[in-house]
Amino acid sequence: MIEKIAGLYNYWIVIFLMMTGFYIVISRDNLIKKILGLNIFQTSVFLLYISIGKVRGGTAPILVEGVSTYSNPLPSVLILTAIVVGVATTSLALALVVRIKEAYGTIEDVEIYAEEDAQ
Amino acid sequence: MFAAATIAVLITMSLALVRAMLGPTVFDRILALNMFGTKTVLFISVLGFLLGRPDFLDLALVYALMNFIGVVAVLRYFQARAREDSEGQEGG
Amino acid sequence: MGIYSLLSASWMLLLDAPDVAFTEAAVGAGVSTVLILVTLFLTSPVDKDSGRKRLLPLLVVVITGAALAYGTLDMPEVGDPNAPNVIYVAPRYLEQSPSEIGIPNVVTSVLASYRGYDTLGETAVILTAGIGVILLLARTRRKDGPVARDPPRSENRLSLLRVVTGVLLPYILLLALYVQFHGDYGPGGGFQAGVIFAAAFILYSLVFGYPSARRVVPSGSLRFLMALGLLLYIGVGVWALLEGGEFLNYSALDPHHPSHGQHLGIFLIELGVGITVAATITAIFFSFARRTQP
Amino acid sequence: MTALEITRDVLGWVFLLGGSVLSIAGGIGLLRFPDFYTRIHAGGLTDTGGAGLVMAGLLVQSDSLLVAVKLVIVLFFLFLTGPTATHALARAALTAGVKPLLAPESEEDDPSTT
Repeated sequence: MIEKIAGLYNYWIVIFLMMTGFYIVISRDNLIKKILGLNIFQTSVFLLYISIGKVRGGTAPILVEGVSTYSNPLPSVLILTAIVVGVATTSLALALVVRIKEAYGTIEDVEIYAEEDAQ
Repeated sequence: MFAAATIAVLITMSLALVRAMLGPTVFDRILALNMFGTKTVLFISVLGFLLGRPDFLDLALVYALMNFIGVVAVLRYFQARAREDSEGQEGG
Repeated sequence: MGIYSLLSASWMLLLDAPDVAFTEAAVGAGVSTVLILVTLFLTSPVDKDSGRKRLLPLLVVVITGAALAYGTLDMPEVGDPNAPNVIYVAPRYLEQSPSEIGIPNVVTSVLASYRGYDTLGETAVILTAGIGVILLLARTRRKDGPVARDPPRSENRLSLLRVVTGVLLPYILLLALYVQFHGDYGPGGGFQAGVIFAAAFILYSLVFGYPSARRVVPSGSLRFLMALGLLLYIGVGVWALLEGGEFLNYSALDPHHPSHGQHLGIFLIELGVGITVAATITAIFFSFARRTQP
Repeated sequence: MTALEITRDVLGWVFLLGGSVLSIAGGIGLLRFPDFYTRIHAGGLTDTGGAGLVMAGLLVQSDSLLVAVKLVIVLFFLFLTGPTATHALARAALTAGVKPLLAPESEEDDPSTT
């Protein structure tokens, strides 16, 4: 049981982070906060992938002589690109928020809905 | 030896984290953030030695830089905001 | 935000993913923070807390979390050497990479060579997102904003910052170049180097003001570079086609020494990725920064 | 063990432990000091000093020239950026009107000289 917990706690931290992000996304009205929540969620997914790729006793997948166990390089590759893509898409979302602010004068989703209904 | 230094740096990081959460002013938080960043640089460097992979130093280098940029950005933000506020008061 | 990203990057380092930690460090602590701050500046800093009930979301979150945690009981333990993902395709990369590609950093060889199509797609996505941001924020703002701010005072206030930034900037650019070209041997590569390049321009713009940064990097050349990087990438693929190989099969670039071809191909496409990422992120930041100008 | 190795180990221990103690002291100071300017004093000084000592310790322990050069570069970065950030921070706090706790008349005393 103890080993089980020790082996899985990484996943649980990931889930905690993921749920924190999720909670922020669904409970906050402020659009920037929602984006921040999405970012946290995203990072938790990155960490999940990296956790999966880890091999006990292994080291970073940069080949050096005298070491035979390496962690899985594939998750690193996927996540490496995902992070940079993530910042690009986040900036797109932030740009949308800036335009929403200009169009509606607010970035609280409740107020945006109210304004839509009023029109 | 490296392990001792790692633990010390980790303790300092958590202390800085507590200060960042306590505040009370925004500058306290920035100060704590800056300290946290510097300690992360140290942490990464020491960790590289601890694990026998000194390649990690590149990472520490990038961190030192990014930490600086982050602090400068936060400072600029609050300065610009303060300036805008004072202008708003003068105008209105 | 910054602290959070520092923490997660340290954790990634513990999990043996220096390449990823590298990217997260550069992106999360630097670029994301700056972008979110600029957006905060452009919109409203006050978080109006509506009195909406938080109980239902909390309930949803707790239930989802519990379900996911239950799911992890069937997952292989972290670090398990017999986990499916580790025994399936990773050994091939790790064993064949030295002879087929011939560079020590397996992450780079997988990124640039084995999964070159993926990376091409990702670069295209970054370019598209950058174009989207530029288009969204392109409209010039109304002219009724506050006109003149007193630059001398702010210059004075930032003087030490200016001097130090001036000293640092060349080294930052040098560091970016090092990361770009050392990616074959250590953690690094086009994505990270691109972000560091962009960070250098962002720092310049933050300290010396947006207009002078704009003078250093005209928007026309920035857009040209954004496209050039991706075209370079595709161009390498087409070159491989013309040499008789498959698209993005760099071994065809040098038929007598396939690994030389791989080196050349990886070098070129990392360069392409670096150029596109650097130009796109700088352009994104400039699009935001222009909005802060009166 | 040769004399050189012993010297290296001893120096490494001294530097690393010194840096650790300094950085923990800084952390405690950051947490316990009563106002912003005393905190920035604790934080700013120990940050740079601790970093310098730890880096020196690693430098003594490093085996290859490349690693040593990188350490020196990291140290260079930290020495430039750390005090600059602290200075800019104190300046910004001063202009933003954060008052020192025990300073009724020492208005021109810049507490940021770290």
